[in-house]
Amino acid sequence: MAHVAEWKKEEVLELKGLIDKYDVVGIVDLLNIPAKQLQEMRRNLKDKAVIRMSKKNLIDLALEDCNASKNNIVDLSGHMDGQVAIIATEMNPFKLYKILEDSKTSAPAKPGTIAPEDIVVPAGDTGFEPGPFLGELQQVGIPAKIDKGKIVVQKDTVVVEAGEAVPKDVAATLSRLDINPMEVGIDLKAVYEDEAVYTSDLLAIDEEQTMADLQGAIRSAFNLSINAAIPTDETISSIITLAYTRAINVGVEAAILTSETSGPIIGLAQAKMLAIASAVADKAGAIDDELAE
Amino acid sequence: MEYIYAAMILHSAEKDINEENVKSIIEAAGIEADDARIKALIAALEDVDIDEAMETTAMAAAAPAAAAP
Amino acid sequence: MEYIYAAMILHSAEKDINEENVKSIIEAAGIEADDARIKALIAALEDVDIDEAMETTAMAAAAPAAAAP
Amino acid sequence: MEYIYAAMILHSAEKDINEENVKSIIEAAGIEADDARIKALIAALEDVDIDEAMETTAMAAAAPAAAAP
Amino acid sequence: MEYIYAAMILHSAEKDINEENVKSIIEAAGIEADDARIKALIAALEDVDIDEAMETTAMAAAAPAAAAP
Amino acid sequence: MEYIYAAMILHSAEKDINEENVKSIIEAAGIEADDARIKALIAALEDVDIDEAMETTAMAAAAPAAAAP
Amino acid sequence: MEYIYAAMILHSAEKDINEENVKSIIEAAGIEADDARIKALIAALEDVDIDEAMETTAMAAAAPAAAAP
Repeated sequence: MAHVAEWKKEEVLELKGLIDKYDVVGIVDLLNIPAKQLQEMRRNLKDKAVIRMSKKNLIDLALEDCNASKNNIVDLSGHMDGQVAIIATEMNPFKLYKILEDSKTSAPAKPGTIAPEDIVVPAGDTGFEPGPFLGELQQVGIPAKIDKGKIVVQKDTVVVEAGEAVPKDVAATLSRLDINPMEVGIDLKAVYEDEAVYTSDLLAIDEEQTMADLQGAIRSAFNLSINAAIPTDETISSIITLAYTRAINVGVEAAILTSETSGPIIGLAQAKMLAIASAVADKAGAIDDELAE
Repeated sequence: MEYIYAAMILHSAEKDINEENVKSIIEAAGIEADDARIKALIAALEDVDIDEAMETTAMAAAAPAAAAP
Repeated sequence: MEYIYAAMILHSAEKDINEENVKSIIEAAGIEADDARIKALIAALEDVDIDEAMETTAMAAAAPAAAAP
Repeated sequence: MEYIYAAMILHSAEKDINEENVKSIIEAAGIEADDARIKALIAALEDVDIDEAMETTAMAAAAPAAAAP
Repeated sequence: MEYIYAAMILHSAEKDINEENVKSIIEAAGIEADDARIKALIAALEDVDIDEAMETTAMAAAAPAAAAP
Repeated sequence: MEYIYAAMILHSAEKDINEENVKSIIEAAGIEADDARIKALIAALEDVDIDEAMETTAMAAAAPAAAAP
Repeated sequence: MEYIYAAMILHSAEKDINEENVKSIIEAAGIEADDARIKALIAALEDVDIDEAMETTAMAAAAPAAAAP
């Protein structure tokens, strides 16, 4: 670090200290986050995670220094993007990701900001009375017309493509439409823990999938227990029910009269007779008066 | 409904559902057979898929083990 | 189900449901009668109120078109 | 139902459902076996595909006391 | 399901559902009895009201297709 | 249900479902293993196609005819 | 699904569902534990209620053939 200024050396040392202190270290992008909001989030994460902004090259140096004790942590350096900061915590990385995602908010697009993904104006009623706003919409390429006394967007329209800067007039229009396409928050890019780096795509938990997996596991366990007749407290009733049902079914299908099957068998015989009667009911004389009513 | 039951016996035993057979059953039950009715029933059943008809309403069969004490 | 149907014919016609009558019907249908099954049928039906069993059926049948798809 | 259960045991274990086997089970349960009923049971089951019958919801027949008003 | 059916026979005949009785039935069916399975069954049945479980059959049968996804 | 889930883990991982393996899992979960239940589990699963048993909706038999096609 | 099954064992036995316990079970099954998957599962289960999953599943289990493939 011969050519490195003294303050930078100190900064690297501080970063290194932070990285050494915590088991879980992540790289975040402070997505367009206003200072006030960042402060608030820091307060919310207090006791759980520390966020420290710095320059990419200094973080790189700190990661290199730490690689001896935290094997593979240098792999984090490939995930630095945007307004970079380090986050350090003892939290489960998946939980950390979830907390940060849940705290993201949406914000209006400022002129000149880069669209993170396509910005779409959806088709439908804008709520605006006919007026100059119609021209404004058309000006920025949104097909609109008057319908039932309202300005209506005719079809879903991409006004800014992902990666493009938001033009000033579009930003104004979006704001009037109350469309807030920008995500504001702490974007966790990658996390290091115990020699492994988890990227955001791995960190996202699909709760619906988890629920579905649980239900699948529970269903399979019940099915297995019942079908293989392995009694458990939870399934013994169902096993009895199944055995009884099957026995009754066989009894009824084979017309084996017992105290429990006679009723259903007679019922079934009569129902079948009535079914045939109704199938021939429109033929004159085919059924007797008693049935014809 | 005796006539229909008679037809069902024949169907169940995979016998021919014809006038003679239905009449035999009816008479064996000690009932005076009504030839016209038998003819009409046989004619009507010619257009009916008995198995299908029985199944469709088998559910309506919806009877009683539950109801029975 | 032939034996049941035979019993139902007798019941419908208000005839006695006994071994002899059931057997006559079964044989009239050209089926070889199985005495054990007939005996079992008669014995089982002794404890059953057929009219009641039929009524509960009728009710249930009338009920749940709702249950049907 | 004991006789039906006995048949179900034999079916489950892929044993032959015959008079002797059913009788053994019934007697092992401490029940006096009724030969005629056993004969009737065997005869009745001969016409039936037990696996299919098990899953065929004859219970629909037993069903909707619940559904009925 | 053999073991369950064996228990059901005993229940039906109002006999004691114990290891010895279940084992007798299983062996009468020509099945090699597995003591562990019998013990497990008896233990599980101790906490269950069999009659109640049987009654739920009727209910389950009435359970609507609507419950399916 | 712990024992069932233990068997499912082994099945899922294509490991042998034997007493030793089930016991290891049960104990790793901090549960005191009941050897008899494990034996019963293993015995019951020997006759079963586990994949099929897991997938077959056990209560299907109890379902209404209405649901059947 | 091994990880889910492991969680269900712990839930069934009213043990704590944490990384250490899940890992013990997985390793006891002779499976190489994937720490990331365990961590992901634990984090996911903080927001997903197993009891709720059991309740919603119980219904499906009681539901009909229609649900089965």
